[in-house]
Amino acid sequence: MTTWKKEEFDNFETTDVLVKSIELGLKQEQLVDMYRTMVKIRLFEEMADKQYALGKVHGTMHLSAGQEAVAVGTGFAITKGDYLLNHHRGHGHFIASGADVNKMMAEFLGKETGYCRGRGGSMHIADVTANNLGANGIVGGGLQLAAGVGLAVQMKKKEQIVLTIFGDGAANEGIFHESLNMAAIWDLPILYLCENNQYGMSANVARVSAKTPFKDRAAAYGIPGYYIDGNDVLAVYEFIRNAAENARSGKGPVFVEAQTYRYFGHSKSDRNLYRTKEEIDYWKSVEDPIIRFEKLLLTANLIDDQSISKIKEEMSEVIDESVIFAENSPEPDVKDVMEWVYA
Amino acid sequence: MTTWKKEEFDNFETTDVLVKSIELGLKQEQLVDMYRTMVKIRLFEEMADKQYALGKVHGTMHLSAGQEAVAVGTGFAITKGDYLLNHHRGHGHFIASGADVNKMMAEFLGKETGYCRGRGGSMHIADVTANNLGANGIVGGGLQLAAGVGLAVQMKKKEQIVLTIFGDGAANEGIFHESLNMAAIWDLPILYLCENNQYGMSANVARVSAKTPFKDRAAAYGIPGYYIDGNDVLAVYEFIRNAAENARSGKGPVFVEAQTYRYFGHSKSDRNLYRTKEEIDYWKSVEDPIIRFEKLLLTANLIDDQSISKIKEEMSEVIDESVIFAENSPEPDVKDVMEWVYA
Amino acid sequence: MPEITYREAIHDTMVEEMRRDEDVFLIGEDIGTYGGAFGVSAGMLAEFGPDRIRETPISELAIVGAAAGAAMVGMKPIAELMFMDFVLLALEPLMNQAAKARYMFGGKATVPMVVRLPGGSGTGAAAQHSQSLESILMHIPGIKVVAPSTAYDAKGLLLSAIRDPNPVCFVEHKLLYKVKGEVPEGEYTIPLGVADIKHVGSDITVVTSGIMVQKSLAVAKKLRQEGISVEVLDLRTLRPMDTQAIINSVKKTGRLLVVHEAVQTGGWAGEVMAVVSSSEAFGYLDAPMRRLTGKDVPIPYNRFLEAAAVPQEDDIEAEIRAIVSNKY
Amino acid sequence: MPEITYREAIHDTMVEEMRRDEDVFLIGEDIGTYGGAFGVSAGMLAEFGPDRIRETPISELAIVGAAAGAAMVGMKPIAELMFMDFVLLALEPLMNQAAKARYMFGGKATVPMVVRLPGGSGTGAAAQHSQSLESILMHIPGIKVVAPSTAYDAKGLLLSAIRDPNPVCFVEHKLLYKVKGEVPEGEYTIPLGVADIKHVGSDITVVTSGIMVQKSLAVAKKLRQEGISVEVLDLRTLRPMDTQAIINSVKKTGRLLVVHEAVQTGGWAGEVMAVVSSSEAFGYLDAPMRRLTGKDVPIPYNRFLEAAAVPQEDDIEAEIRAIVSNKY
Ligand SMILES: Cc1ncc(C[n+]2csc(CCOP(=O)(O)OP(=O)(O)O)c2C)c(N)n1
Ligand SMILES: Cc1ncc(C[n+]2csc(CCOP(=O)(O)OP(=O)(O)O)c2C)c(N)n1
Ligand SMILES: [Mg+2]
Ligand SMILES: [Mg+2]
Repeated sequence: MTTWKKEEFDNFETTDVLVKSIELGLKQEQLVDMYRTMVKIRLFEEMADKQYALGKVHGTMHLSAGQEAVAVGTGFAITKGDYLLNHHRGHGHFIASGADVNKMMAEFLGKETGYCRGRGGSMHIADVTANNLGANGIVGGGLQLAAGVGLAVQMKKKEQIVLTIFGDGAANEGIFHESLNMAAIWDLPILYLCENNQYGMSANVARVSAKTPFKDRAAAYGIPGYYIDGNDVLAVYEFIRNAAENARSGKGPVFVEAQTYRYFGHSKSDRNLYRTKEEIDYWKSVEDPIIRFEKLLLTANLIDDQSISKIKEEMSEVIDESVIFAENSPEPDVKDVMEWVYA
Repeated sequence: MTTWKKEEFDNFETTDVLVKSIELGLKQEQLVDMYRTMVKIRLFEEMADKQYALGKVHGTMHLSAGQEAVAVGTGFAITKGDYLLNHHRGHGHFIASGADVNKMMAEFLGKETGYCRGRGGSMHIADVTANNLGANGIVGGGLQLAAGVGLAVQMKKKEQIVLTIFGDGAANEGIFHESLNMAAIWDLPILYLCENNQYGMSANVARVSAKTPFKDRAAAYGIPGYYIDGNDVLAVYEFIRNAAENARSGKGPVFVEAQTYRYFGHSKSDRNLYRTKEEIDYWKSVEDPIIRFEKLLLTANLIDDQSISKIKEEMSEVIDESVIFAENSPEPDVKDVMEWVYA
Repeated sequence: MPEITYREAIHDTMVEEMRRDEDVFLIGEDIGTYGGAFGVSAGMLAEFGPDRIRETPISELAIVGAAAGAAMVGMKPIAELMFMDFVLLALEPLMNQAAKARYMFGGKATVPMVVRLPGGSGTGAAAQHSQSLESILMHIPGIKVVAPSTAYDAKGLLLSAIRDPNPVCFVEHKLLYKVKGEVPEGEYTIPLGVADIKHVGSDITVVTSGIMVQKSLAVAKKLRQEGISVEVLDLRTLRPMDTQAIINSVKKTGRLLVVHEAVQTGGWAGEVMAVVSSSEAFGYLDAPMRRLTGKDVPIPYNRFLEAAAVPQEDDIEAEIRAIVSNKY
Repeated sequence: MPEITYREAIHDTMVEEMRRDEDVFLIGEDIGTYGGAFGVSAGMLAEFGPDRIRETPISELAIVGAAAGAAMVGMKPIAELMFMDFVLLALEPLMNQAAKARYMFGGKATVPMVVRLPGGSGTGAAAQHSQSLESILMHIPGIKVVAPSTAYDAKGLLLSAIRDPNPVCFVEHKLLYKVKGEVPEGEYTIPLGVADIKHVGSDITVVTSGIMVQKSLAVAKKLRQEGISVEVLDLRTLRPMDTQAIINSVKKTGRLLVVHEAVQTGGWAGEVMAVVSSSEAFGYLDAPMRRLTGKDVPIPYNRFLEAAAVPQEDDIEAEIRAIVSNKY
């Protein structure tokens, strides 16, 4: 089933982390912080899954475990104040961009203290004041909004860029075409990040997409496009940083497709019938973005086993606390059900 | 304004009509018939314009004068029984595919004897029994239907192909993307003909489309794409015939973009402010598809001035008769207004 | 009679009709191995293969557009939209093409297609995955809208829908999928446009549809013990609406309550009231016509808010009591 | 007061507000040199330049989507859809995004945008270019729907719509563009959600909107001479609907006729009747509530059929006569 070929990656030359980080100007502290954030995301997703299994969550969710390198490489590469338009599988990107896991978990549990006061849930987490314009329940939903946000930034002559994240499946929606064309003709400062986890629900990307990788779809609008190893956090960081710079400098949109893999089912109704256990195991053991990064850091002596344990413990506590926070938070008042329909 | 460059055409080597017609297996009779049909279309459009000016038409219309070579090259290249999904500027294609100008003119005048019993008008002329699935008032409307017609043909294992015609402007609708992707993944027998007359209403194609010609948009789905001189009727014939064969042979969709020019305004509300008189004059004098073809035929001694006059007279009569037919036809009975909503 | 679920009834109907008529095929996202987001097409890929269980890219516009195109040339597609909410991406082909082709072409086209639309709230899927948009679909001449409330009706109505020569929107409520009911084996049809009295009564007519039929029935049964006699009229087909059935029932009971989950403003309760008002039944009314509908809010995520946003049994009961006791 | 056309009123309002507030911009197809399909934005490109008269590709989904995105981050876009019919391509961003963002995000977003929608029949543009789809737009919480009937109202309502912090659908009837009316110079607003009695009467209330206000007024004036006193209530804003104004008028006249051009089934006449029925006005009714609407057909091309498909003055007159003479 897997159609992914390493040789096709634009970043195929895997580099030593020390060399790479010097090139990228990343300090040890930042590298460790990236690692820590990846762990945090993984633990958040596992906890979300657990909460669901415990029957504490009424709604649905889309977990991003396995995709942490895309989230963290991206979150660290963009600038505070940049706009984020996330998709349904958005927990990782929110955490990487600095969201408060307490408010996220509270939202997930439908509590008044959640980012959306329990109105939105996992699929609609947003923090508009922090320029996080929300996850989106509509596949491709962010793509359409992005064009307008990019337009606003351009008209207001701001330095920001607009990061819009979507899956491989979303690349087949008509709005993909309309959005990219608009961004290209107007040179909008948009960074299109296609998080290709190889499936849109049960649909293998190659079965439903006429040509992969998607670079040619960007090229059709004259947009520079890159296809990268999304489980290599430094590669993601590098390409996204360059792409962001490009977009910020007025040169127009950039397209980056990051190849990765999702561990959990698509959502809770998924019985994983469309992929093999071997395939999942391969990704979990050989390609896991956390293990890969951990190995690099260990080899380069930028981290040791002890600090790894400590990070995991600390993050585990943070996530546990988020659950406690969420559980102790009040439910929204049913009397308020009609609030906030109109401004 | 004009972005069109002859060197970009896939058929740039203009060939002698004799050589070309031998290559293509076209007999003199057929060549003259192509010429005759082009004249017929031109006269139909001019008459439609006149009827409008006389106040005899209540609705709107989109005239294709100047684009006759695309219609005729295409209409002669496809096979009877192939499906046609036309766009709003569809008179020429209908005539070239053999439609009865009486029924067309009657429809245009809203009469019961029209193709749609006066319910559709210029924008919705259709002849479903002849596999002509209609013009379409929605830009890109044919593109979505085409995917399904192609699917039906494929599932029923028929030999037909599906010709869907749309403008340069339509290529920016999301459905363009969805339709081409679907056709490509399923190898549907669809011939996508983009009739690029350089404007979508007042929008110059280059201003609203990120990259032209559109070949790369086809390539993004692995679909073979061609950009041709749409005012060269033999080039259109050749490319469409090859493309049709390709689609018919199960090799999947083909994309052809034919460059041409529209003489009249977009519709009746158009004051032509977005293009220069010089530009229009250039096309009418230097690039006119009828004059160009006429010259070639004259040079090759396949036609003479006398027969040209005769053809023009004959066609003029045919068109005049269509008006008489339409005028003498009854209006639909107002009592029938609720008929045919449901089958 | 065997008891099967609403989901199974829909599944079985598609299977049986696809066996009988090779022009029928299913088109949509994840309808193959996955069996559809709600498992309705589970197993069908194995029997019918990928040609007739046509799994698409995530391209709702093209899914419905392609269904319309295929239908125009003789196929009988069933398009499954994963959630009813996504029909908002596909209304152009549905309303501008499929619905109008026959009329625009002077009666010379037919578009026999079904669009299956899982709708409704109650699963915590929040604002973009919980809507009841049938009122929107009902507003377009050329389209029929069906919304079964039981497994039995689902089967008979779906078969009629597939065989109908017009575009039919088939609205399935997500919470009904698991509900069981008696369904005879083998083929039967329920004509489109015919309502069904699901509970006979004489004090008040509750005109409703889909999930709200189940809720109304529970209330009717409860109130019967107190001597309040509720007639539950299940429209089954929303367009064309069985206006005569509504009129007859209101003439009998003299009171009308319309219940739907869709948000109030612009919802189809108004259509029912307009029908009654313009009919001879108006003179029989002993009380003002009332409606009990979803609140005018997007569906919230939190389960308590979500429940508060749409009519529950208690609400229906309270409203019926208020009407029959002449509170209005 | 100077007389200007409805078209000019809309044009002038956009121009004046764009001068005053640089966050306002216009986005749509052919709105520049062409001046828009109906000439509403003629000349604006010259004054404001291509940045703020943002001419788009033919991409309705992205136009409305982009407007929503821009609005979320502080701009005040006015999106022009060339024909209202094309909103069917853009309902996803309008209904799933713009309408719901505020609620879904717990009250932490605002989406101040206007979508201008030229609708209605009468120009021979046939089924895909003549629809009146406002009933569909009214059904979505989070959206407001405005439909002015005069140049004066168009100006005051559009200014309110642009300044409103919510997504507003602004419905313009094509046949009204040329209609002149008195419009004061300079700025004034008409609050959204407030109806207007365009003709005072005591025998019957005609609740209507848009082009049908003009037709109803002509009839009201004619019938006045015969002593039939018709109150013409122009809703002006369809959502939120001025229910109090409707109730007050019906209490006064005891009779209700709702007139709209949109097709009957699922049209907003039902909403008005539901409002009346659930209100104290119901008890004041001396006759059944009636509606006169577009016929349930796609708009035909032929001019006579087209005219027959929607209410004309004669129809309105006949219906009013029938109601006041207790024919029903
Ligand atoms: C418009 C629309 N169509 C379908 C869905 C149902 N759906 C939700 S996620 C999903 C798969 C998306 O695939 P992809 O874009 O690759 O993202 P991934 O889930 O793999 O992260 C589908 C079909 C939806 N939410 N919105
Ligand atoms: C969905 C949709 N958007 C806009 C329009 C209005 N419109 C009709 S034709 C047209 C221009 C189309 O341009 P193109 O596709 O190049 O065809 P041409 O008119 O040049 O033949 C526009 C904007 C429409 N009919 N449908
Ligand atoms: Mg994916
Ligand atoms: Mg064009």
